[in-house]
Amino acid sequence: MLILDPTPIEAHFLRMTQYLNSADDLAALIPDGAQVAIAKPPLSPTAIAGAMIRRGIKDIHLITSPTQAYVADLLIGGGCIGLVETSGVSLGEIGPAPRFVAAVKSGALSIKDSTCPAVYAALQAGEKGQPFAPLRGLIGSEVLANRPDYKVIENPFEPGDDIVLLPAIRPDFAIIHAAKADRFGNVWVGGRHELKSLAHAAKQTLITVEEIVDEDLRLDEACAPNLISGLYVRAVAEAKQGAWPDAAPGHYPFDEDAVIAYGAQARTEEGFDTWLNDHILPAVAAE
Amino acid sequence: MLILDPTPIEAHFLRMTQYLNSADDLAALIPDGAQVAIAKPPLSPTAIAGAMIRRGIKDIHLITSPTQAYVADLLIGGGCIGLVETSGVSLGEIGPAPRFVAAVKSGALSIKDSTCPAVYAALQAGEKGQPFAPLRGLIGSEVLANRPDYKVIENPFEPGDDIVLLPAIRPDFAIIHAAKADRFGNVWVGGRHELKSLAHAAKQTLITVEEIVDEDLRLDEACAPNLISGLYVRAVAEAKQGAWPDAAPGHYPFDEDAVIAYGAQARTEEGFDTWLNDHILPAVAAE
Amino acid sequence: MTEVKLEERLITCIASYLDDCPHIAVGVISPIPGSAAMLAAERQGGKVSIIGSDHPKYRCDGGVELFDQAGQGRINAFFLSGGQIDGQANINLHGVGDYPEMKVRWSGAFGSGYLYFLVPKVILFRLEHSRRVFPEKVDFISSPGVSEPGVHRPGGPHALVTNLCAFSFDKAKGRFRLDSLHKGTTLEEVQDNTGFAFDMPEHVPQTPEPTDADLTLIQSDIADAIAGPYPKFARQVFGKAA
Amino acid sequence: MTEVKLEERLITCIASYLDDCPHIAVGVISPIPGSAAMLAAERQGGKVSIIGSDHPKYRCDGGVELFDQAGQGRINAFFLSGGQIDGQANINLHGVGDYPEMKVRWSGAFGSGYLYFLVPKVILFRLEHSRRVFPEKVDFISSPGVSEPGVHRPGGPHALVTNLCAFSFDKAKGRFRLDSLHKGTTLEEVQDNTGFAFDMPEHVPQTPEPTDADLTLIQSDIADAIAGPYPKFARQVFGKAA
Repeated sequence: MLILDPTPIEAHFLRMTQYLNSADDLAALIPDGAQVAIAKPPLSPTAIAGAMIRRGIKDIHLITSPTQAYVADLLIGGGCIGLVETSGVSLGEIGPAPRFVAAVKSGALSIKDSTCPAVYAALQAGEKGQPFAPLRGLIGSEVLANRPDYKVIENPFEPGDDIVLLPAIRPDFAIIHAAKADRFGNVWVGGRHELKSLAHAAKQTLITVEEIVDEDLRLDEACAPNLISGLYVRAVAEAKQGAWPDAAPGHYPFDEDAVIAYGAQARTEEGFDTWLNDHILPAVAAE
Repeated sequence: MLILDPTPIEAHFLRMTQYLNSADDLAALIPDGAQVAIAKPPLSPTAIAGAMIRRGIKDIHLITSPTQAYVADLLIGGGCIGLVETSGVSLGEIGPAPRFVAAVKSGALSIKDSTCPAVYAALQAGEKGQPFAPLRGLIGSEVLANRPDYKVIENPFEPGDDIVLLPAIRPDFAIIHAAKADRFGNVWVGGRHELKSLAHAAKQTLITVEEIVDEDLRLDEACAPNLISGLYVRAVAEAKQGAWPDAAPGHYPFDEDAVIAYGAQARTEEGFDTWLNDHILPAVAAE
Repeated sequence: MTEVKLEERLITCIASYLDDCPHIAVGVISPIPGSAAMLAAERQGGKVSIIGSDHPKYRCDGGVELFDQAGQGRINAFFLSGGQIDGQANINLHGVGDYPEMKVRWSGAFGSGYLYFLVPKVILFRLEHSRRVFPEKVDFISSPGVSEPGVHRPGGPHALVTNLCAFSFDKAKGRFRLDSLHKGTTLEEVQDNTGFAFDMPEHVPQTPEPTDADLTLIQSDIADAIAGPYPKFARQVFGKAA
Repeated sequence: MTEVKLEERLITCIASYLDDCPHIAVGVISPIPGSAAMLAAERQGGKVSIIGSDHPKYRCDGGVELFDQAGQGRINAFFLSGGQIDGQANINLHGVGDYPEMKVRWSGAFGSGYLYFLVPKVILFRLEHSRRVFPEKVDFISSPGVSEPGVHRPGGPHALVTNLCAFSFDKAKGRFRLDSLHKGTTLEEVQDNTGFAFDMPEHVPQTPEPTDADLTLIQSDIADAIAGPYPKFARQVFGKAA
């Protein structure tokens, strides 16, 4: 019963994981202008994104690991995002991400385009605390030509062989939705190993879960290898349906109809506002 | 019942995982002079190492990920190793690794000294198929001064900031012992994530397991996120007690007494030969 | 025997470019290439990985593994598409007009900026064969079809399959070559709807129709298998429930 | 009250250098530093990670996580030792004589070539205080105590605790300063057995003896906890079974 079962007061003193009441309490920790990273579906952090919109957070530098769909579009439409760094934003089979497309075209949203393994590699460099990561590919693309922050060097191990170096990404915040957390800050992510890297790379991680369980997940041999340790997690809140309309495997499937409806409605700003009024803003009243 | 349940003949045709009868059959696949990587205990690949000695394999370039104990000492004493690339070889609390120490001192064994995170980072670069990995630290050490294959460059993102680049490691073979495999080439490694990186970085992986199970481990949600996929595994053989005297968690603990006895006996070449006669060479006769 | 569906024709056509590919990877919104990969794997034996699939047999070990495998040389074939694809096999997944505030903006590069360089056989696939989609030059090179000598590029374009025809790509020349016309397509139709110049044999053959054995496989095992990762497609094309 | 054991004295002495360290990492063969880390964590709250431990509360998430955490700045303190440690806090884990065919060969650097650079408070610990162990200059710099300006080095030596005394390390000067003498040790004894020059205050105090509260903690909770990762030590020093 040593150090790893801290009382809530000790945990707070230590800057260990805080347990908050809602996604809104989590969103309240994010200042305007912060660098915020989110992963692709399933398990998109929809509840926190909604809370960010309700709070009116501005000028976020959004990083998608490595792509995104509904949640990125929602945050963009909701006016939270100044810059998006992404390998792709779309609603998948359903079609384009309407607020993303509109905001890029109008110039309201700055964009740093990338490619999936580059985002992963840069986050993994952040996870390792190294300043950069090398990556094959990209040379000759206009993606690279538009990323002055990516450098091309001659591979020091092979003369004449050019290679791209990506600066490490260490987001101010990773925001994640997961199936379950325990009371010691540990969050189970199953086979989504990249969610661990995201939390490790980020300075702070804020997490909503479908469920907070009483047992220590580190003691459950099936869960133990696939946890984001409490050491990385600043705060957790329960948020049932917190990934909706994206899936939370084991809890609920992708709500295709909802995203089809969103995709149609959000083609106009007015339609998007109606969506916000119907699905995002009421959560405040519900508290 | 599609492609992923191949018959044995299809599996062979595909160069997918072969199921062999013994560690000796696995060792027979390793040619003299190959680069062979092994991980630190627990789950050291003792059975395969013994088979390598019985086969009289020579001039192996051994890479320890990142350190080793009994098994590396055994392979060195057994005459299999020409060069060892390691962050450390010792019997831990029990004392020095006697054949390693003797072989380095005599010059019979070439050595590339490194430091644990450098070995991990170089294997992870191999896993990613990138030519090198940057790593903080090392500058000013004589470890670095004796590794001409490590390069120091100026960080292209920060003038005046020197950093080490490590060439990627892609061993010819990873040899691994694990608790269980299924019949589709999948091997469960639990929380030993670095064993996955090792298999991914290696060109071929040879694995002994305590047990081959009938169910498809990919269908077991508790195991699925922690498998070395059959795609990486050239061949598997069952070898009960295959890590002894190192531990196989869940099967048997570290046999401290055996390693104490080894540490004492292997101080002389004669004592080591007796150890081989008592513990390693008989396995041939037993077949 | 019922009439062969276009989807079935495309599946066998794509599969014909996937010989000797023990590991084929597929993006999640590519049901026709996905079915072709499964058909090729069924014929030859082999493994199919589908990005984002949660099906235990097709899924990857997290988001990163597939890219790492491409870097390791462990993926033999992959599929890409493009809002525009030009005669040098440059692909554009970003949009039309001047970057970044483009007149039309698409999703972005996804994995193409890497996989197009690393995977030996990349099959380009597009169901709209038009001059809009196949211009002489793309507006934005999301990923180039060919690279300067010295650029590390074990991979690249291998073929382009459309609703009208199939091309292979000659990496040395940096040009497409028309391999075959799908049943019902004329050479003129292809020429009229293609904005770039391409090579062709003196006589352009018809794309081989699926064999009965292929059709049986597609309509049974593959339709079943595809219903997991691509329920909508399986429903619409094969009438299969997930 | 029974007599204070040397181990208990060393545990509290080391813990006194671990203020404001919410995350302390320990190598697997370091039971005294491990106990000190647990004591410090128990006093302040905090987490202890033990390399190679399979105890669910102390283990790391695979072999790599702890090094990554050091790179991220998430480890506040770590412990190192050396076959030789010199006055500039250079450590030698490789051997005596000319590299590589050394007269005496030790294990190798383990994680020191990285952690000594990245972890802010590295406590050096050695139970043999002798001129052989503490020479003026090490035979081989496995990891240097100080770095040139411009070298990225957020971490480095913080203190050196031996069976005789405790030093802190002044990074600016690159020199040790004698902080305290353990009970029963004289200044002459330290000077006679130290091969390098060091600073000291005018009056060198005695290392504070463990308080009753510390001893109670060490002999109960910590002895229980240490029996997991360090069964041999717990058995020998506290008579505890794992």
